[in-house]
Amino acid sequence: MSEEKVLIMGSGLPGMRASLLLANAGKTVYLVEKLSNIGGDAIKNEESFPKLECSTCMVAPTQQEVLHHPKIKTMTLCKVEKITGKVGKFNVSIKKKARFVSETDCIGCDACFPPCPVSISNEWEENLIDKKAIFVPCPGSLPNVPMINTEHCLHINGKKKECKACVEACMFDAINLDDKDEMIDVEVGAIIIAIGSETYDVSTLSQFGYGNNPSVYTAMEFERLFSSNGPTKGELTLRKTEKEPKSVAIIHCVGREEQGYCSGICCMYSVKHAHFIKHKLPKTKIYNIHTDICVADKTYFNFVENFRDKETKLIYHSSMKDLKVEKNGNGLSVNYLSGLGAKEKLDVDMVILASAMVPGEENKEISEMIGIDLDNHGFFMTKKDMVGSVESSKEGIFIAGCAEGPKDIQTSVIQAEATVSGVMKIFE
Amino acid sequence: MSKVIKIDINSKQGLLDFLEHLLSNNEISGVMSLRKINENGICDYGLITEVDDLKSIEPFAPVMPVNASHILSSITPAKKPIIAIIKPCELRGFVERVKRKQGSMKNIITVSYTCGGVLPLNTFQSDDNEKIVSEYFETIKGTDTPENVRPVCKACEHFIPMTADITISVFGNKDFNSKSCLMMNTEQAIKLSKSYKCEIVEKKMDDKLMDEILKKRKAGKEKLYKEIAITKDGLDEFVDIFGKCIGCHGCSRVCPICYCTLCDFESSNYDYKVDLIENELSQKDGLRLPPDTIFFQLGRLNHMSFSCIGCGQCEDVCPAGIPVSSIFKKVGESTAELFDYIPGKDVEEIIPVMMIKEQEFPEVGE
Amino acid sequence: MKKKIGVYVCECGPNIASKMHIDKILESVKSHNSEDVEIVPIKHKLLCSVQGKKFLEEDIKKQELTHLVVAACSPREHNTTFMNICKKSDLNPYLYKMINIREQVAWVIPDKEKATEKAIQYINGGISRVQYQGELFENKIDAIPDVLVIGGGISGIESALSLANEKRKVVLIEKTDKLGGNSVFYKKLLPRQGAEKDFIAKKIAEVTNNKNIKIHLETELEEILGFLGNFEVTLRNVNNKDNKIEIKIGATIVATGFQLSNPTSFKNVKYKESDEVYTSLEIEKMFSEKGKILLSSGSEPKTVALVHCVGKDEKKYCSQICCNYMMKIANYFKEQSKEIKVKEFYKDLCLPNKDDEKLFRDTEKNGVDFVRIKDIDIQGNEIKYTGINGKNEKTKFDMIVVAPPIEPKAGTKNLSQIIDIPLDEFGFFQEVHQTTNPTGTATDGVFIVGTAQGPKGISNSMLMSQAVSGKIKTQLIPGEKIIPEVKTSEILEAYCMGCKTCLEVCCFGAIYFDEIKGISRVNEALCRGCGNCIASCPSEAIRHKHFTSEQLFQEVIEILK
Amino acid sequence: MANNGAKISFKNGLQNQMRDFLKECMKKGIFDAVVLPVRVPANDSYAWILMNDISIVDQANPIPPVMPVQGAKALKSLTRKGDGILKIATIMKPCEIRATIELAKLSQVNLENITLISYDCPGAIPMSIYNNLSDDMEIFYNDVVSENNFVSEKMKEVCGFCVDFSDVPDDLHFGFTGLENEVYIIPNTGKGNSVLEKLEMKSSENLSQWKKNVADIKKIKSKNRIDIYKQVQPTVDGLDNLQKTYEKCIGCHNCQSACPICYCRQCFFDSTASEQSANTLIDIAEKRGGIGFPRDKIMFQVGRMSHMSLSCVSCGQCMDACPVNIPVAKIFSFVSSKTQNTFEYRAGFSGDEPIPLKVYKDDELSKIHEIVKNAESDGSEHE
Amino acid sequence: MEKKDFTPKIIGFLCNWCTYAAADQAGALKKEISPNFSVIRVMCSSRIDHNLLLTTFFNGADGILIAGCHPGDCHYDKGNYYARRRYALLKDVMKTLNLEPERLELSWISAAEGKKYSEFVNKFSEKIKKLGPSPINESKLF
Repeated sequence: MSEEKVLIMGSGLPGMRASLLLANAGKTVYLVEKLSNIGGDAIKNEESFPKLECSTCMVAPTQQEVLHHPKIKTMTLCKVEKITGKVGKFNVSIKKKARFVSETDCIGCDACFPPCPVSISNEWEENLIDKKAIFVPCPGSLPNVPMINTEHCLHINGKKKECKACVEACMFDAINLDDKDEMIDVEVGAIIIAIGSETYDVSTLSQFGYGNNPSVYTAMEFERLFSSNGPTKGELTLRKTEKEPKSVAIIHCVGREEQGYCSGICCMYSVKHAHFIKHKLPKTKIYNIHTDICVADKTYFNFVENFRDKETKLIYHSSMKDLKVEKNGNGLSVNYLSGLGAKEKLDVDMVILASAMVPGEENKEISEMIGIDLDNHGFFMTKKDMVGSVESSKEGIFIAGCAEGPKDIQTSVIQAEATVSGVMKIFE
Repeated sequence: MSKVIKIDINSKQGLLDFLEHLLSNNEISGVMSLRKINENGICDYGLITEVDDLKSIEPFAPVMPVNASHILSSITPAKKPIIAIIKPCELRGFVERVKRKQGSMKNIITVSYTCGGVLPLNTFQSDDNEKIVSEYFETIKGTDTPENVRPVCKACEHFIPMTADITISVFGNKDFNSKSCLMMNTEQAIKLSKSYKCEIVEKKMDDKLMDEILKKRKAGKEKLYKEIAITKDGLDEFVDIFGKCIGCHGCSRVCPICYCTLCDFESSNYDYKVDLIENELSQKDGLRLPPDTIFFQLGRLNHMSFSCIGCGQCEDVCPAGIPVSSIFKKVGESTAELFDYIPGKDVEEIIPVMMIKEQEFPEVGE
Repeated sequence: MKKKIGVYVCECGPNIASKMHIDKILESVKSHNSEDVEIVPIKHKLLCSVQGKKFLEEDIKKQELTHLVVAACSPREHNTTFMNICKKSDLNPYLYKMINIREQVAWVIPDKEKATEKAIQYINGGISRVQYQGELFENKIDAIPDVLVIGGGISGIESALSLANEKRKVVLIEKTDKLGGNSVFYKKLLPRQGAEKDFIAKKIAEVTNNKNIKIHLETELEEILGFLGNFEVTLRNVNNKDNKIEIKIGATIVATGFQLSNPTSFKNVKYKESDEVYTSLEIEKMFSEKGKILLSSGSEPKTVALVHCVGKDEKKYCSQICCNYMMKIANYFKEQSKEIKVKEFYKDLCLPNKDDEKLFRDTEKNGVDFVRIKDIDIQGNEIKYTGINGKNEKTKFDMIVVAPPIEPKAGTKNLSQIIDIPLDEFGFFQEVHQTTNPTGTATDGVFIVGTAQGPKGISNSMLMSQAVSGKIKTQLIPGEKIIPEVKTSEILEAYCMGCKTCLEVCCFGAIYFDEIKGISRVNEALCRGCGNCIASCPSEAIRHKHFTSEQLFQEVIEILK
Repeated sequence: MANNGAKISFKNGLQNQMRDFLKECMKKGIFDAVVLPVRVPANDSYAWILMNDISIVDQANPIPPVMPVQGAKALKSLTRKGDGILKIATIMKPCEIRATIELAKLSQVNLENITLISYDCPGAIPMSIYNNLSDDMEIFYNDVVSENNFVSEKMKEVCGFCVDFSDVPDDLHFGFTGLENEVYIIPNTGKGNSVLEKLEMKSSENLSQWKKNVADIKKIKSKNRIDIYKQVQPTVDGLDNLQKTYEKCIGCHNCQSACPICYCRQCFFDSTASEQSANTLIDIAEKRGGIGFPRDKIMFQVGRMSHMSLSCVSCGQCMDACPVNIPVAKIFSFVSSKTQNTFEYRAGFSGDEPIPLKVYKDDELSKIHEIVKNAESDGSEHE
Repeated sequence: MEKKDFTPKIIGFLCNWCTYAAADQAGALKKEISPNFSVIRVMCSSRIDHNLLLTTFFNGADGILIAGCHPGDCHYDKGNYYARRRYALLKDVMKTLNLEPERLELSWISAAEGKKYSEFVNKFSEKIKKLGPSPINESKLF
């Protein structure tokens, strides 16, 4: 039993779920995460639909369990470089990026942040806030150990070799600026790919004016903006003006036509966002501008209907290409074609774009490295012409969660557990 | 003969002065005594640790809101010395509890006094409390027991404390209101009094006087035992007396001897399956519900009567007005005699071992 | 025996050390020394460090501690760490208490004096509490790896197939006389359009021939008792109720599937007033049996209307698959003859899977018209509708196909009572947690899969089955025992009056009633140790093994001193 | 409450009429046994007797002047461990029936084979008074019944303001308020109906007149009730007043052991869990300068209120049992009226209403008025 | 009523999964928390019964806060709903007897709401400080 090992790529909910099931069954799990913290995108949400429950409460216990599990080797800042062999015996080489902070010695006291002279933008927080060159993505992120950004750290990038501010601030000698990347080779019997997805780059769609108008946000940006552990600690104020929006337009299906598929969850989180705003700023006018309302679960339909007209006005528009967001004085105006085909105009202070979920950058790279197929969208594909499968085109390699295609947490978790079934079969 | 502190003020003041001295000099950490809690004379037992508050004590008040032995159990073993002013029967109750490991003598200095008896709660707590109490104290300057005290008190022969460290003469003390004498009976007591500046004489109780009281009390006992019909442990008389018992078990809850957290008679052993009762019914033509009302009393007699110190608390709380304690005292004495055992006489004395065969007693239910 | 309590204060480097006077703390806790308690106060730079752990482990042994109090960071950080150390140095881990003086003292109380006081207060509380804590032990219990699957549809079959092997037998029961459920009627399967009728047939063959799967047709569940790893089940024949089978299994999978709701029950459909109004399933049957879709007259329809979302508003949920299969059906017609004019009436297109949109566009290319409507009314074979543009239209069709909502299979309610799993507001089985545990139920060891849990396609149903099999395979490993929660509730027999209050408030069915003794009992295999039952008991007849009233009282009272 | 009933006129007393009714039922085998109050041998009280011999029924008094043991307790001792084979009937005062219903919800009583019979209750005389002059009280009470006087001064105080003296979910009800030598036998349940059917009694009489009579009495009583509550409120307003009200309390817990609802085998407040170590007590005493005993006087009362006020039926047993005459029952009745109102619950009025603490509603904060308002405003941000 | 030297003693019963986590997060965010507030960790707010609350009051607590997961988020499914009822009942009794019900408080604070936690706790401590010492602690009668 104990000899049986599994590689799991991606530490989002599906990755963690699969890890725990397998580890509890006595398998050794290498949980590889490219970021410095685990938990995936779920922890970026204040609350998740449809039950609107606190995501941290939902995910944190799982994170803790994963980190404390003797059978799970959590490998943050890691990237799989090479995979050879076949089912039952894959040889995996993993590149571990230098963190420069010892995970065993650091106790997460944050003492090293203030002295660091460098400020850089925090992409985990959707660049809504700055962080130091030594940082954790957000308070409460796990493992609670900072990392150093090599290209901005003055000592490491050589701009100011003598700067050791963080080293001096640390009481545990946990920081080692000479830390080096290292290669780790492991041998596993099976592999689960759960690296999730990314979101459509809306700045490429000029019609929404994202980038030019600071009051246009992506859905992810909004999630962080709203989060009580986010950049504004939950204050709903617009960037630049720092005023609270009096009216908000939430635009669904951004990038759907371009991508050629519906992401399945945007309608839900867009209405959720409407509810968030309504709850924090009850006076705000909110509009959800949508095409098809896709509520593909038994409870989703009610979720939307309960907020319709009560908290937000759902407006159908008939043509995506005719939808434009333009500057209008200090605010914005949304122009669209109504169901009747009439030109309509809506003046708002804030626009949120429900951008499509798109395949991760590394998908291609990984698929080639392992030799498994992607579908024509660029998501990982499960066995050809096989209904209801989580196994990739190569035996012993499984796909779970949004790496396989857009889906909600629930379905991701189901897929993750399904991969576990496949993995266990291999070891039987 | 024992050392006696004499002070020329009335007994209460004398004691108070002594206590104030001890407390303010940290000879003791607190005083456990009856105290007034409002103007119309209502008293409770208090553990007092501030000198100023000592003023409120009523050490000799003829009332027993709770049998003090309960309280002593809860505050012992004490880490620092505490003086407890309690009645002779409460003291004996405490001794019985200590024997049962329900309390400890450690750091407890007991002060008791010759007791004229206790007034029933409702008598004492009545509106003309003041009048009643002053009459009481007037009476007990002599050797007569006041008429309105608890029935068992009239029949109590153990009005002289048995194991007190300090004894104060109250019953039969005509100088009660002018002088106070504190008899130091034990080394512990004498050690305490060392630092107390005062006149110390050798003295002992006035045996003649005490015998006289004892005689009267013996007579009182005869009288009481006549009043309550029970001449033998006959069941019919029992049923007559306990017929109105509502089974609230208040008597056992206030009893200083009943120390069980869960009384056997309240345990699941005695909740019967209905078929058992129905079958019982088929043999009798009527069955009392709940079934064990009287059985309980018999059981309790067997469990503890030999240790009954006759404080009368049970009788006072009985909502049905059953002369519980009189009966227990009577039965208790007869059982205790078998082992010539006087409950509460001495901590070292062992409790007479008793076998209980519940089968001996027929299932009750008239 | 004299208690010897180790009080270890972690300086956590500067985090704690710089915020309070550690030595003052160590001094003050000595006040607990008495003839039956000895306190061993010790400080350490960083207890969670490698050296720190080693030191603690050895010191517990060296000092022969009977109890341990560790004052450091939050128990959420390192409780497990120190419990493991206790185990290593054979001190029962439940005789230890962790005090949080970092997150909840050092970091939130700037004033050094106050912080010190606070820490002392907490630690005192811990010292008092730990003395009232008792040893607890894990008790392993045997578990049966075998599984019962209820329902012979595709979900049930997939569950059985993914679980059965030499070491794990599966019992599959089906109410009707054949396997396959609704799916046997589909000519083609979504999402891909390959002719996959044999896919189901293959599956059925596979399950029938699997020697590790025992199939009982025309069989239903009569009774099920027990918990994860140990269920006792009684099955009975549907036609002859006295014909019973009793089996022991470790887990149960509910895969009872769906049926289409009767379209006549919806206000805007006058179904069966014309013979030419069909439900999607009727068409599937016709197509897969006859290979053609014809009018009752036997002639081929010229114009066909496909109406989505019939009764969605009444049911208050979207059935998720209708849009897809209606396009599939549209393509059936087009295959049959390009001439047939097909119009699809829909309100919203629900295309949640990555391949769905493609199907939609292909279907459009295939010449099928899509009409977005606000409202629709089907009267015989005439359709009145209001378009999204607000215009009211009226057209006749040779044939009308409606997509009524998926609803739970008849008998679901009945089963839910037998197996004691609640139903949701729509009558589907209620999962224990929609997002993180969609296949689990309130009873550990009973799982729900496929459309029994809610509307979904074959693919997702099968994935759900595999998900459950993944859980079962990792939780019920053949030959291995299972270890239930240690910190559970327990009934104090002497005091329980059998009022069943605890039984009713327990969310996990972990309390059952002992009819003979007339008292409640805790099933430790199910108890999660929340303590709800304890608070529900007016007397102290239930206690939480690790959160007894005494323990909490001691902590509180000490802190209040 | 049924709208029709059977009417019977009688000559020598209602009690006789009720006894005859029961005997008839026993003869016809409708009941195998009955539970009735019988005067104890010393004649100074009543005891509940389970009897299967028709001849003894005559010794019983279906409407006794006192309530020594709350009837619910008697039934509990009989059926707590399940139902038997005998079909048993009992006649009890309405508050006893209500307590029984509460206990049934707590599985302390099993009503499977029990038929509950009640009547328009004139009240009960306090034990202490009855004990000493039982014979006079018997005569007095007989008159009360025959004159059907429902507002007699001599009764327990709780009876004086008992608005539910007739309104009770019994199987059969003897209604005689405002009637002369007549009584309605009213079937309120299927059980009740079948009894009358077996007796071939038609329950066709319209009850509106009787109901009106009851309503009139109710008016008087509810006025008393308001007055009493008005008078109780200040005596329990704040800790100081509470202490004053309970200063005589000696902690005997008779009120709890006499209470039909307090079904715990051992009250928490008598349990070791509630005990404190000697050191703790002494520390507290030193901190405050002194403490009094029993310490839990107030805590015990508040505790009981939070434990069982939702099920309190205001039968007044606690007050009867109190050796120091604290008006416990009035206070409890007052508090219960509030809590039961908060949870929209009436103790013992229907077997179907679940005990409030056994259930919950998802969104009830608003319903449990401002009590939890704070939680609402601070907490509901995510609801 | 308010005494200069009065430092109230407040007990907070926090559920392990939400509010206790929030308290930790407040620490991580270095939010200042009133030292008068003492945390007792329980697994679920539903563990808190009347006996526990009363014992806490009668042993000198000036205020009590019960805090757990938001309704619907309970780690044990439905626990906090029951907690809410029990709280409501005791609060009602205290209100009826005018035993300063404002000394007993219930709040839902999720694991992510460290900020809310610190604000709420400090606000509550202030309120209690204004209320002054609980009369129970002054009494020499028990």
